[in-house]
Amino acid sequence: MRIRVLLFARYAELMGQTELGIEVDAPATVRTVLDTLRARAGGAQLPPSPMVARNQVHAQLDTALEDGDEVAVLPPLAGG
Amino acid sequence: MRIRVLLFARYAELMGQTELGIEVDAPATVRTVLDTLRARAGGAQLPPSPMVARNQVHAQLDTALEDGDEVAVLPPLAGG
Amino acid sequence: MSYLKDEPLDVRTVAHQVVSAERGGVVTFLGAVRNHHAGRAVLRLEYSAYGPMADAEFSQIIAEAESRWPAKVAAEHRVGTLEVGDVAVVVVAAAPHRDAAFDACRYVIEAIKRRVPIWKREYYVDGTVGWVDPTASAGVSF
Amino acid sequence: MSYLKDEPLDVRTVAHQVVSAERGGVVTFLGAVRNHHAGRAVLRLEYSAYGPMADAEFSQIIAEAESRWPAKVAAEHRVGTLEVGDVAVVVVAAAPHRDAAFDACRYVIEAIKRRVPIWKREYYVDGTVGWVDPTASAGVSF
Repeated sequence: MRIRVLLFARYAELMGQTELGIEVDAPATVRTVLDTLRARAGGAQLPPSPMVARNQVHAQLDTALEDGDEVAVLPPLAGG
Repeated sequence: MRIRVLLFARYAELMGQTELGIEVDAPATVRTVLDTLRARAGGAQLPPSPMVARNQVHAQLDTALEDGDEVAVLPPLAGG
Repeated sequence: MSYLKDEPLDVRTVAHQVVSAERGGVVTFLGAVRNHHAGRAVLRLEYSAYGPMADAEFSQIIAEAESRWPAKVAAEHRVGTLEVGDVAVVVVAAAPHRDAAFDACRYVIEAIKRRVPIWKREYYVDGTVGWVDPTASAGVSF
Repeated sequence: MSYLKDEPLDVRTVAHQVVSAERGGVVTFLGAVRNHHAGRAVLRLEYSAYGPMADAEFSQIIAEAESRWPAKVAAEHRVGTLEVGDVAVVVVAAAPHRDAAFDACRYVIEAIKRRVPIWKREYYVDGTVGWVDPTASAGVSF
């Protein structure tokens, strides 16, 4: 299934891009996406358990995904 | 000894004045001043233990007074 | 200089006394005249104060807050006649971090209410007039 | 309408969204860019955000505060380039009584920091650049 991945701030720098589409086999979780990213250039520097969101809502590593989902990998928040 | 008494807000209304000079015998406390006020017109309506200040500092009923002191009788505070 | 003002308070003037490039967290408390109190519709009110003691208490309270937290605090209280919506009190606390700013601001407004000799006379829409009395069950004495 | 603004924040505009004649207690938190962080002198900084999620979180956080306290809350966060002293975030909570205003304001700023996807890149006077990272012991990642 197809997942839209968003990268921000330091993680976008590490991987040299802010957005990418990836294909993962069902059933997939957020962890599946992160494992896929870690195999890409720069992805090895992602932390073991980054903050993540699925479809703009905070999620966990074991949150299940559906085809067409948007997964965002969020560096440590620094708003406020 | 001579004490300058200040009355405010509702207490000034009760007694019909905002300031008066009274004579009390030494040794005197704030309580002595209040007892003197209670004998004056309107003074009977003062509460048993009003908030008081001696020389612009919060005081107690048994705070000792000296000649020339200023005693203020403070209705319930309502600032802020 | 007095903490009591007989003209409209300006929050920015108060804030400028304490804000700086080192103090990035700024907490402001602003108390405005409400349109209801003790079940009555309020038309306007009058604040009076024991001026010299009020200033001494303000100064003492702010010194206490500044010694307890790494914060700078400024405050002003209006006296005289106020209409509904007018600002009666402003407290601004600025600190390098927000916790100290929140704690110092709250400390100061609580202490103002408890210790500063200020009184409030309310004029109601029904024509009655009362002295606000937080110690009375009705909240007001006539 | 977004909670994110790429131009200077105006506290009064935010306050006007929540202040009313029934709500006499108004607590404002204002976070400004400090001139130092992590032991370095800060020149300027850039806030970036995951816009749609940030707006959804802001909206959710404010709804939580308004359901928990009898308060109305408004907030804005700046994005883009900010200089030292510029206001990065404003939270205003208005309530009939001050306790609810203080509690709601503090709840919202704490939740913003914990949950809203916003990032801060700092440009230091010494020429270095870092990502602010509250989870790192140094407070910054390069």
